Amino acid sequence: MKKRPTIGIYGFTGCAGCQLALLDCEDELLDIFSALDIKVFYEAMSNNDDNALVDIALVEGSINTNKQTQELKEIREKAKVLVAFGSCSNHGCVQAMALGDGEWEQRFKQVYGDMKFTVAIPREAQPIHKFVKVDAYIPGCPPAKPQMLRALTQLMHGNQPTYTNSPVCLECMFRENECLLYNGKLCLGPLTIGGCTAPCPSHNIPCIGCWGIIDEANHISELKLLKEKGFKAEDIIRRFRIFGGSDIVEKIQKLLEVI
Amino acid sequence: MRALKLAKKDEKKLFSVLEKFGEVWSPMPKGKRFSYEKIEDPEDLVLHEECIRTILPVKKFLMPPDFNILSFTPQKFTINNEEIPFKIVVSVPACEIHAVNILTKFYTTDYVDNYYMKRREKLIIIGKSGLPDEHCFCHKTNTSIVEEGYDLFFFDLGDYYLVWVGSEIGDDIVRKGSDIFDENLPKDVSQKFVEFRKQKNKSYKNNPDMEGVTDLMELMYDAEFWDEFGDKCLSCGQCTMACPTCTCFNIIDDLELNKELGHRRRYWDSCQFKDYSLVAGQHNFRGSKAERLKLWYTHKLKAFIGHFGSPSCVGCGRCIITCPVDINVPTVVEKLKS
Amino acid sequence: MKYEYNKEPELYTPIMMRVISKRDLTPDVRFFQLVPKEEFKHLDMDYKPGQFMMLSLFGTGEAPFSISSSPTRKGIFEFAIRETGKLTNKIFELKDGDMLGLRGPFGNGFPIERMLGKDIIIVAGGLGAAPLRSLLLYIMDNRELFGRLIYLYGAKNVDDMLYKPDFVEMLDSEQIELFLTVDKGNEGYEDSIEEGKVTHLFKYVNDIDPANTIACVCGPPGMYKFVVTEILKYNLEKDKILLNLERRMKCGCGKCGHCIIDYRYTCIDGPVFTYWDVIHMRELI
Amino acid sequence: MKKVIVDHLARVEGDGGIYVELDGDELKKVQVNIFEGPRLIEALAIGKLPEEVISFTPRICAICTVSHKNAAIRAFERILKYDENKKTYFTRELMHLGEMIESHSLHVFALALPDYLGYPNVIAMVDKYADVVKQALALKKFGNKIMQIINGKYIHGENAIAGGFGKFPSKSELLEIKKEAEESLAFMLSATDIVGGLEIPDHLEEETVFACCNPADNKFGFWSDELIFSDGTILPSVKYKENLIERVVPHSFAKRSLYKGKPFTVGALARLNCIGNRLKGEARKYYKKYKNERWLKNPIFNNLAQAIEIIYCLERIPELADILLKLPDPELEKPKRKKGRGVGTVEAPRGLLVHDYSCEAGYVTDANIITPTAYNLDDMEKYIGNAALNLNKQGKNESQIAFELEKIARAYDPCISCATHLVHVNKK
Ligand SMILES: Cc1cc2nc3c(=O)[nH]c(=O)nc-3n(C[C@H](O)[C@H](O)[C@H](O)COP(=O)(O)OP(=O)(O)OC[C@H]3O[C@@H](n4cnc5c(N)ncnc54)[C@H](O)[C@@H]3O)c2cc1C
Ligand code: SF4
Ligand code: SF4
Ligand code: SF4
Repeated sequence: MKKRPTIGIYGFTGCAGCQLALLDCEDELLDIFSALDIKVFYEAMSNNDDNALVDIALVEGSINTNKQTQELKEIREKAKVLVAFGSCSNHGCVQAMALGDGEWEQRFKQVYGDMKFTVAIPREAQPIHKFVKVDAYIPGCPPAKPQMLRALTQLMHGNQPTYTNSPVCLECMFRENECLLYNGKLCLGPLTIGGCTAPCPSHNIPCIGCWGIIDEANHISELKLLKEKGFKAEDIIRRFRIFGGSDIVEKIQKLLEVI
Repeated sequence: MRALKLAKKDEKKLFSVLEKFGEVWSPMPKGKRFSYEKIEDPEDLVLHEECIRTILPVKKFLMPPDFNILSFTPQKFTINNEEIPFKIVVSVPACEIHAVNILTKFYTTDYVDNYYMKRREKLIIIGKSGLPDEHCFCHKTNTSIVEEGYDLFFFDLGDYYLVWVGSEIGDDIVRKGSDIFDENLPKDVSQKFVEFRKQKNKSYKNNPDMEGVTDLMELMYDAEFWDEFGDKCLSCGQCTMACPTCTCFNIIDDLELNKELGHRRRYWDSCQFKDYSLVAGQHNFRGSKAERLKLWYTHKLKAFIGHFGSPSCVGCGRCIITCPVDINVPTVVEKLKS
Repeated sequence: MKYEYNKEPELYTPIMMRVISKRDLTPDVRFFQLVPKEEFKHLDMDYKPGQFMMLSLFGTGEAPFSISSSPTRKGIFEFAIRETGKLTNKIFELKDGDMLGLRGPFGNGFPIERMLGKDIIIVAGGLGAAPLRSLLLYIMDNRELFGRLIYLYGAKNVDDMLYKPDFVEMLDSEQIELFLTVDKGNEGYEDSIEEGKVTHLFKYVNDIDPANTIACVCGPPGMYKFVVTEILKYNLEKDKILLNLERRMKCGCGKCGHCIIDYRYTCIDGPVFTYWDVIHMRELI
Repeated sequence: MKKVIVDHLARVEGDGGIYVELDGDELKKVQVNIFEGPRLIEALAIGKLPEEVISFTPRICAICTVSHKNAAIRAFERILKYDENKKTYFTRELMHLGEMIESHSLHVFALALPDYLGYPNVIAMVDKYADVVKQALALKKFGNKIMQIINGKYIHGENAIAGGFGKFPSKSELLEIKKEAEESLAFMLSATDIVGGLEIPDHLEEETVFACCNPADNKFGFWSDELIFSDGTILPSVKYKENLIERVVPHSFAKRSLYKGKPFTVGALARLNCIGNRLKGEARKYYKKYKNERWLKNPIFNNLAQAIEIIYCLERIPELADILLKLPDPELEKPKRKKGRGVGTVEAPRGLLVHDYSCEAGYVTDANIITPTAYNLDDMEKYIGNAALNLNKQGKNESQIAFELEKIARAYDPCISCATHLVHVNKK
C-alpha cells in the first residue's frame, strides 16, 4: 500500500469555521481520516503530535499575536507544502477589514484599556503570507465542501490545488439567477473569487464578497456603477473593505481618487 | 412542410401528449425573468404571447454548464455513458432555434463533439413565435424566421395556433395528439398568418443598425471606445454564459477521495476571464479586458462568417439585460457606427 | 431531428501510453519516449511534423505538446517537455514504465507536400526546437526529397539549448547548414556556438532563391516579428514563411475556444500559419 | 510544586490552554488561558450599517454562527422597528434548531464521548461503535442540512436578514426536514441512554448559579427578552449589565463576567436546570429519568443535557414544519426607524449570547457582544481548581490530572474563538 501523506491542520485567529467545515464533510470524514495520516488536528482529536514533520500543513486563521507568528514559522519549517486554508489565512478576513488605517492600537485600548497581557503580545490581524512562504491557497469563508475536498485530494496526490479564477457570477449564472447587480443591488459577485457555488445570490441576497477579491476585480467600474444606481461612495467602499482584507488595501487609494 | 391547427381551448391537453415523449420543460418565472424548468403540472405549460427570454438559453440542455465527460483510473479512461433522457422544451423563440442550429453546425464541423450530439438527438424543440419586447432585435440579425431545427413550431393566430411540423418526431407528436391537432386548416389561415407577421414586424422597438458591422469590426479595431468598454467591464462573464451561441469550456480533473478513480469535468468558461488566453511562461495573449471584449464581439459580429456564412449573434437581446455595465451588441454597434 | 454523423472515434478519450525512456535535455526540459500500451498498438496513429498531441495525467489534467519525433520513425512518440506548472511538474515525476494518456494528433502540421523539392530554412528559438525536430528528422530521413536545408537555432544560454550534443555533432554534416547561437555566454563552445540573438545568424544565410524556398519558424511569442523581418529581406513570398504558434488549448479540436484567433482555431487551422495569415488576421503574433 | 499544563486544549474550537499550580495540598494558581488573538470585532462594528454587522458578527464563531445571526437580527430589529411576522419568526426558530442539533451532536458524540470511551477521536471509535458514529454523523449532517436550506450555507449563511429572509424554504424542503427529524428520533433516544449511562466523576462538585433565556408563556425554547437565573431571579435582557459584571484578566484575551460577584454557568445544563421542567413529550420523559441533585453542582452533566435538548429539537421540528407549511411567504419588510438601542439575547448551543447595539442615523455607534464561553470561564476555572485539588489528594500524577481537567473544559464545550470577542466599545 502507498504511504499515506501526513497532514497537520492548524488553527490561528478566526472563527474555526474552516476546520469545522472539514468536520462537516460527514459523509467523507471516514475517508479523510483513512486516506490521510493526520498528525495534528486539535479541533477534532487529542493525540496530536506537535513536532511531527508533515507533507501538508493546512493553516487556518490570521496571525495577530507574537506567539502565533512564532508558531507559524515553526509549522513552515515542519511542512513540505503549506496551504493557506480559508479567508482568514488568505487575506485576513473580517478582522483585517480596517488594516492599514493606523487606528488599531486605539481600538485595542478602547476594548481592553491598559491591561498588559501575559499570554501573548497582540497585534493587528494579518494573513499568513505576510510571515511565511505559502505554497497554495484555498479561499473561502469557509471553503465549500466540493472545492475543499477537491483541493484535499489534489494535495494528497501531490498536485497543486486548482485555484478558481472565475468570479462568483459564473456559478451564479450556472444556477440561473436573476442578476441582483443588474437590478440595482449592491452585489459584489463580480469582484469575488468563485467556488462557493453562489449560495447568497441564489437566495436573493447580494454577495458580500466573503471569499475575497479575485485577481481581475474591477473595483473602480463597480464603484461607478453602484454610484449611478444610487449608493453612496463611502458605503460602497466600506462594503468592499469588509471582506477585502489585506488585498484591498493597495486598491483603496485608487478608489478614493475616483470619488 | 406539414401544418396543422391546435385550438386554444385544447392548449392544456398538449402536456399530456408531450409527456409521452419525455420530460417536459417550459419557461417558468424566476423573479422578473424566466428559466426553462422541468414541469409536472399541465397548468405550467404556457405558450406566452410574447417571446420568452430565459436567463440561460437552450444551450444549457445541449452542453450543461458543468458535467463529467470521462471517468478514469491510472490505467484507463472511459467515457461517461450516462443515459440522457428525451427532453421537450416548449416555447422556444425562433432566434434561439437559430442559435441551436449554429451550435450544431459548430459542434459537427471538423470534429464531431459526441457529448453535444448525444444531447441534441434527445432534445425535442417546440418553437413558438411571439411578439418582440423592447430588447429583441432578431429582425436585424435575420433570425426572426426559422426554417429548420425545430420539431414543432407554433404561431398564435387568435383563437388557434398554427403548428408547423419540422421533423419526424414532430410528426409522431401530432399523430399521438390527433385528438387536438387538426389537419384541416381554417380558410383564413394565410391571411391571419400574414397579419401576424406584419404585426410582429411592426412591434420591434430595438433597432440597432447592423448594416456593415462586420467590416466595421475590422476598421474600428484600434478605436478608443474599446478601451472605454474595457475599463467598464467587470469580467463577470455573464454575457458569455447568457449568450446562446457562446460555447467555450474548460476541462479539469477531479479525483475521488481515497479511491483510484477520477472524473474529467467540463464546464463553461468565459473569454472574459483573465486566464482565458494565458499560456506557459505567464504570457497572456489577451491580458487586457479591452482585448477580451474585442474577441467576444469579433465572434458575435464577424468571425463566424468565415466558417458558417453568417455572424453568430442571433439578436435575442440577452446581453442587453445581462451585462450590468451596459456593454452589449447594440451599444457596441452604436460605437462602431459613431 | 435525425443527424448523420460519425460517432467514432471518441474525441476526448485518451489512449494509454507507456514511458519507455527519458533524459534531461536542459535543466528544465526533459525528453520522453512513449509507446502505446498493448491494446492500442493496432491503432494507426500517423502524424505530420508540426502536429501536437494532448497528454493526460491521472487526476492532474491535460495539455498540448508538440510531437518531437518524426513519422518516419514509426511506433515511438517523443516529446520535449518543459517543467512550468501543475501538469508538467507531474510529468517530470514519471518513471520508466509509468503510464499517461494521449490523444491526437491534432493541428495542421507542416505542409510537407508543398515543401517537397524546396530549399528549407528552419529558425528555432528555445523550446521551438521541439516541434521543429520532427520536421528536421523528417527531412533528414528523406533528404533526397528536399533541396538545401538551413537550420538556425538560438537559445538563452548553453545550458538551455535542446539536443545540444546532437546539434554540435551535426555541425560538420554535409546534409545541413546549421548555425547555433545563445543570447549570452558560450564558454566552452566558442567554436560551435555563437553569441547573440538568433536573428544575428541570418548573416550566414546567403544565395537564397526566393521562388524555391520555404521558411519554418518556431519559438517564444516575442521572437516571430524579428525573425520574419529578417526572412522578408530575402523576398520570400508571404505564404512561404511558416510560423508554428502556441495558444492556450483545452480540447485540441476546435471546440473549447481558448485558442481562437479571429475565426481561426490554432488547434485546427494551426498551429502552423503562414505569414500571409499574420497580415490577414490580427493578434496572430 | 506540581504544575499541570495543558498547552493546547484539544477537541474544542479555538486556541486555549489550562495552567494549574499546586503546592502540596494547596492550590496556588488556576488559569484557563485564551491564546486566540483578539479580533476586536465589536470595535469594527462601529460606523457600519446594520446589515453589514449582521453579516460579519456571526464570523465570531463558526459553530454558533446561526445564534450570532439571530441575536444580531433580534437586536437590530428592535432598533429598526420591524414587526415580527410569524413565518419569519418560526423559520428563524427552525434554523436555530438546526444549529443546536449540529453543534450538540458534534460536541456530544465527536468531542466528548471519545473521552469516556477512551478514544483519541470519534473516527477511532468506528471499529467498535460503527453504528453510533455513523448515526451521530448523520444527525450532525441533518443539522447542517437545515442550516444550509434555510440560511444558504451551513456555516456563515447569509439568507437570514433583518426583516425576513432572502428566500424562504420551499414546501418540499420543509417536508424533507420534517421527515428526517421524525426518522432521527429513535436513534437519539437510544443514544441519550448511552450518554446517561456514563459514569460521571464527582471530584469537582460544588453548587453554582445557572442562567439562561426565559422564553415567554412558560415554554421551553432558545430565545426571549428575559433572563432567568437558577436562584429565581428574572431580569429583562436590556438590563443584563446590571447583574453581569465584566472584567479583564491578563492571562486571557477573553473578558470575564460575574453574577452578583460570583461565577456562574450557562449552556444546556443551565437551560435544563432553569427551565427543563417545561419540556414536553419524549424530552420530558428523559429529563425526568435522568435529572438529579448532582446536576446543580457538576458541569459534566452538560453532555447529557445536550442529548436531551437534541430530543427536544427533533420533536419541535415537525411541529414547526407544520406551522410553516400553512403560512404564506411574506414580503421583505423595510425598517421604520434608524436610531436607538437594541439587545438581542438568544441561547447559543453553549449558552447565553448577548448582542447589544446602538444606532444613530442608520449607522452603528455602540456594540457589545458577550458570548457564552466568556460567561463560563470563571466557573470553568473554579471547577478545574476543585478537580485539580481533589485529584492531587488522591495521589494522581500530572498527566492523569491534566486529562481529567481537559475533560471538564470539554464538557463546557468552550468555543474559544467566541470567547475572544468579548469586548465592549463605547465610542462617542
Ligand atoms: C500547440 C502547442 C504545442 C506545445 N508544445 C509544447 C512542447 O513541445 N513542449 C512543452 O514543454 N510545452 C509545449 N506547449 C506548452 C504546454 O502546453 C504548456 O507548457 C503546458 O500546458 C503547461 O501545463 P502545466 O499544467 O504544467 O502548467 P500550468 O500549471 O497549468 O500553468 C503554467 C502555464 O501554462 C499555461 N497553460 C496551462 N494550460 C495550458 C494549455 N492547455 N495550453 C497552453 N498553455 C497552457 C498556463 O496559462 C500557465 O501560464 C505547447 C503548447 C501548445 C499550444
Ligand atoms: S447576482 Fe451578483 S453574483 Fe450573481 S451574476 Fe449578478 S453580480 Fe454576479
Ligand atoms: S457572500 Fe459571496 S463569496 Fe460569500 S458565500 Fe455568499 S456568494 Fe459566496
Ligand atoms: S457581462 Fe458585461 S461586465 Fe460582465 S464580462 Fe460581459 S461585458 Fe463584461
